[in-house]
Amino acid sequence: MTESATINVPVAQGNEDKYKLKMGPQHPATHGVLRVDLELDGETITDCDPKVGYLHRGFEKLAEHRTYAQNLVLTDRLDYMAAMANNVGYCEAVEKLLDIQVSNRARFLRVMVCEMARLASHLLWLATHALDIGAMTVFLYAFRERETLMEIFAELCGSRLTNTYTCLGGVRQDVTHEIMRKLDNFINEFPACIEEYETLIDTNRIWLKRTIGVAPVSAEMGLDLCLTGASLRGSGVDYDIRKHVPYAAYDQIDFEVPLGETGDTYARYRCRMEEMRQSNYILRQCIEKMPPGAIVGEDAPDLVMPTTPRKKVTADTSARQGLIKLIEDRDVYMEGDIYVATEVPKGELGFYFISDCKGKPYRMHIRSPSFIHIGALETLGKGVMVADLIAIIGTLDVVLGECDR
Amino acid sequence: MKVQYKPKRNLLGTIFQVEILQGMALTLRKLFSPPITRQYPDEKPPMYAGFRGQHALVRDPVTQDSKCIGCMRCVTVCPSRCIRIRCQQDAKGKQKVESYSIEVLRCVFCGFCVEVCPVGAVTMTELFEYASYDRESLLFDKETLLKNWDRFLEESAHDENYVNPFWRPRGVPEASLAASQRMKVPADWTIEGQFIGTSLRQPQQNGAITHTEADHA
Amino acid sequence: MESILIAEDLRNNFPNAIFETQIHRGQFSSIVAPEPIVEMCRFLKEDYKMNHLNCLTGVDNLSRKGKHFERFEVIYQLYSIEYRVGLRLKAQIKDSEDPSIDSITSLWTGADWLERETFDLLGITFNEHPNLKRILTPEDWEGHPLQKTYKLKGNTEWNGFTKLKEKVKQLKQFDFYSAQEGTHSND
Amino acid sequence: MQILIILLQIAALLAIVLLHVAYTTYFERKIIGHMQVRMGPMLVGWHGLLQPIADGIKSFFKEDIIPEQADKPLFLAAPIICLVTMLASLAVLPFARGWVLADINIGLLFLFAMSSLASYGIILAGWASNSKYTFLGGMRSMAQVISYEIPMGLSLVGVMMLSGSLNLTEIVTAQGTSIFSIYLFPQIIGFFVFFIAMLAETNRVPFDLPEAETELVSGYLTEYSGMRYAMFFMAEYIGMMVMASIGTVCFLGGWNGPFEIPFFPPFWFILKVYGFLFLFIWIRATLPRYRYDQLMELGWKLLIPLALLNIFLTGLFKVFT
Repeated sequence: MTESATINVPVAQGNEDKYKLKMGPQHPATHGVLRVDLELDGETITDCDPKVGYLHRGFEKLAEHRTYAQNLVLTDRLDYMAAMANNVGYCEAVEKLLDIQVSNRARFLRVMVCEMARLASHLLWLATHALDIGAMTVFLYAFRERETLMEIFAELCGSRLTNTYTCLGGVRQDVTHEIMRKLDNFINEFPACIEEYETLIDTNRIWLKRTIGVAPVSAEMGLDLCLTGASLRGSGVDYDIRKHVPYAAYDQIDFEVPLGETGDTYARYRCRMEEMRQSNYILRQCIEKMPPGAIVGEDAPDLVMPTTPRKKVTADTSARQGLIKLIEDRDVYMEGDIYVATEVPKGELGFYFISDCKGKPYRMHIRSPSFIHIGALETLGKGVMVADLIAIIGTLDVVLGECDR
Repeated sequence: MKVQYKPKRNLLGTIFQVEILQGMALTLRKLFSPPITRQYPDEKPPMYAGFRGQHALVRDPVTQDSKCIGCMRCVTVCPSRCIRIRCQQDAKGKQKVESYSIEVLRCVFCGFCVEVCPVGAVTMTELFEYASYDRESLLFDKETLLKNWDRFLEESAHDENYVNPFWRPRGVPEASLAASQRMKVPADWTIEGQFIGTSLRQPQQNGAITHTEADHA
Repeated sequence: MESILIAEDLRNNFPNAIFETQIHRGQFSSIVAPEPIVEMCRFLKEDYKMNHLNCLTGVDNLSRKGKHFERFEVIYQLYSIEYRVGLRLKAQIKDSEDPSIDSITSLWTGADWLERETFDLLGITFNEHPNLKRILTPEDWEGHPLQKTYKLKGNTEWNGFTKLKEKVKQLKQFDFYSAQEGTHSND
Repeated sequence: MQILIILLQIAALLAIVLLHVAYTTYFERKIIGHMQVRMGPMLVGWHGLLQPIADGIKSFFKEDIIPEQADKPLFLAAPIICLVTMLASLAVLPFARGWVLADINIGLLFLFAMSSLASYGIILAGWASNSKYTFLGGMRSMAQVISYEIPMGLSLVGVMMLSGSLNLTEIVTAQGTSIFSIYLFPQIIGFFVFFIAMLAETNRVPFDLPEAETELVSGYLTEYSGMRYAMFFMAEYIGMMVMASIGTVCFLGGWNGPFEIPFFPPFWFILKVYGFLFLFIWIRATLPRYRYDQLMELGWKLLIPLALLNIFLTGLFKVFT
């Protein structure tokens, strides 16, 4: 596994020449509060030990004391670059656990926000990855487009970053014509913007030198390290949960999964760039295929209120209270456990739930892609140079909020 | 789908640094394009109805007091448990809200309280500039929350008929709304006027987005 | 290929180690004994190409009732990318001073951190793990937070936080304004 | 009396150069800003025109923090070494005919000496701060200077051979016989090598490894603050100007232009220097950063052979004409 070294710089024998460097937790390139304990021989890393936990907020413990509906707000704070995708992932998991139906319109809306979140996250990844390698103009160009997406989010659900957009059984707000017009403008302009980023870095000889052959991951090695998302697809493994286990409305939408071949930093970069183009194409289909209907499933129980509603329900108060009756009729919180994964921009975000017939999860485990990707850093970071380590952290696309939970 | 790489540069491209010159041409072109910066304190960002900003209690135009009835739904639903309400029953047995406070520093701005409020009493306004140097001033009591509402009406384009999309969610059938939620809202908030995909829509209908061709990536 | 067939084959190969196979919402899970877990995972990985480890985590079954449930449970969610099927193994670990199970880092390098996390939060030891240290909580943290017996409220602070507070106290005594003029005061 | 005049000249030169430095930073921020579709400084003065003054005042009055474990004398001396050597190299630059403080015969050599001396300041800063990041930055700087001094010197050998002099004024005068009265075209390979080496010498993108922000936080500057930080900063920008001036003098015909500008002879010289500075900034806005070993590779495997080839070709040219 340690043959990932790209440069064969002779390493001095013995430990007296080693130089210990603690990179982070406050460092411009560690994307948050990651600390990497390095052992250097000159500029070559001989030992790499990532340390996480600086942002640990105990979400899994918190979730055991809040209802399913309330826990939604925790997922916003996982991967704050793409909170929408986390919301969708969480709701898909809980809906599967509690067997709640989602309306078709809500499913399309979920795909739409998921892909917008993917674009937002990939744009931020591109921005910081390029900045880490020194191309700082790409950073601002990418943020220009991200800002448009953020404003669409703000108009859609009232918040830019911590969206809390979905709810169990659907979504909380419908789109308006204005929002869709803005989104349409955006997706018409976006391919030209990708061209712009690619003009700056895609064939640039310095960029190629910095990315080609850096941290190559073969398909076996990627699976061995449990990588997911574009980091795995860059090695040519066709694993995309949107295709494997279609959730939301992905089964009604046509798209392709970009696969790399060499599995190096450049292949992963190319994969994500292609994914952005595919996301754009999915968004266009969402605009074209958006079905009419309510945004919440018809038989979706109103689980927002954590306490059981008052027993006395008269038939003529309102139709909404018919739904409350449903909770009493049917055992919503069946006992059982479930693992549901969704494809968030960073990789596979899985939720493992155990329900024990109560309104609160007995156990919620979050399988966060960033956590596992940082774990892979230990293997990938050995034998490369300091500057490459920065590129590797960038290419694995990690966010510490999700890693530490 | 295999990812396609761009063709490798040739010898001429290497000598004349073509790809670097292309990049530099792009940056030079951008030098003369208008900047997209929003000079923030002078130019305010656009705000939309339903933005989850500063909290407020709606001042009832009739009684000049809060609409809150003390049903405790917002207290129960709050995931960060930052709302406190104290109620008292007066002589006639009617419930009266004595105090209502929101600890903003604990708030996660999910908007659940606004969503579950049966009378539309609590809301999150479009104001976002209320940073403070101390914690005390960010513990909003009832008076402050009512004042926040006045400030919101003053500083935004809305009048007393403001409808927060969380009070009356967009895209929900009228029939499934409680009576108090049936407010007068723009046409595309209702299920009849909602956005429908362009392929499903009748071509003569107005407000439709026209597509010349789909960009098949 | 279906999960149920794989689960049956697993039962045939490890007849004594499989207690029960459950299905919930279309997902299969086998409740298994902890001892042969590495062999079972290797069997699934090699014979059924379940080469993707979705998830590895632990559960504290203290207040959960079930026929075969022991105090702790380690969940292995495996997925075969080629056949597109998944299977969940739930290894039951008896309550003891030092609950332990064999590590599967020999099969997946990526399980390293997942096992460390499970150890950190639930206190389940993984035998033959190369580097079993705390990962999310500080190294001198007491207790394992995801155990159901973990106290939510306590009277003491974490050692590191106490030290930090002392440091803040010390720094507060330093008068920055008079220090600029060259005098140190310790009021 | 003569000393007084020289002192006045020095003072005038310093004032002009330092003002230029201040406004180079302003233009850098403005140009990069607009290239990145933002605005750059806008608040201090009209369109931020007073920003460099404000920055200068701010850094002058900031607290000068010295790390406890630092080697104090060296830590204090390092920025001064940088700044003084850079300022000293201004003495031999001819801004126009006769507009030069010291018209010495070894002008070019003097410039080399001074610019390589300046890197000692960086190395000492990296070492004396007693911090790991600064140390790595210092080491990188050392390697970079050693590898790029050589192609830089070699690239100018062609110019020396053509002009037959090391005196900068004479180099400019000698260019009158060349195409468009500049050495750019006969020395195009030399210019290419010189340009890249110039970027590397001044630690600019894509060779800004010693202060690579995303890798080494701020490289050798990490522990510096206040006025000492500003001194490094000034040294870097004066270094850019000196390098731009060498390029102007050796390859672009110095103060000679298409026509004479009366009353202000250095017009063309300054215009060319501005052109170089714009190029510096423009490149910074466009390119990513090389890795440390790739930088070495470029220097030793590409630039030095190219420079030697250039000398060889120039020699052939000299022999056959």
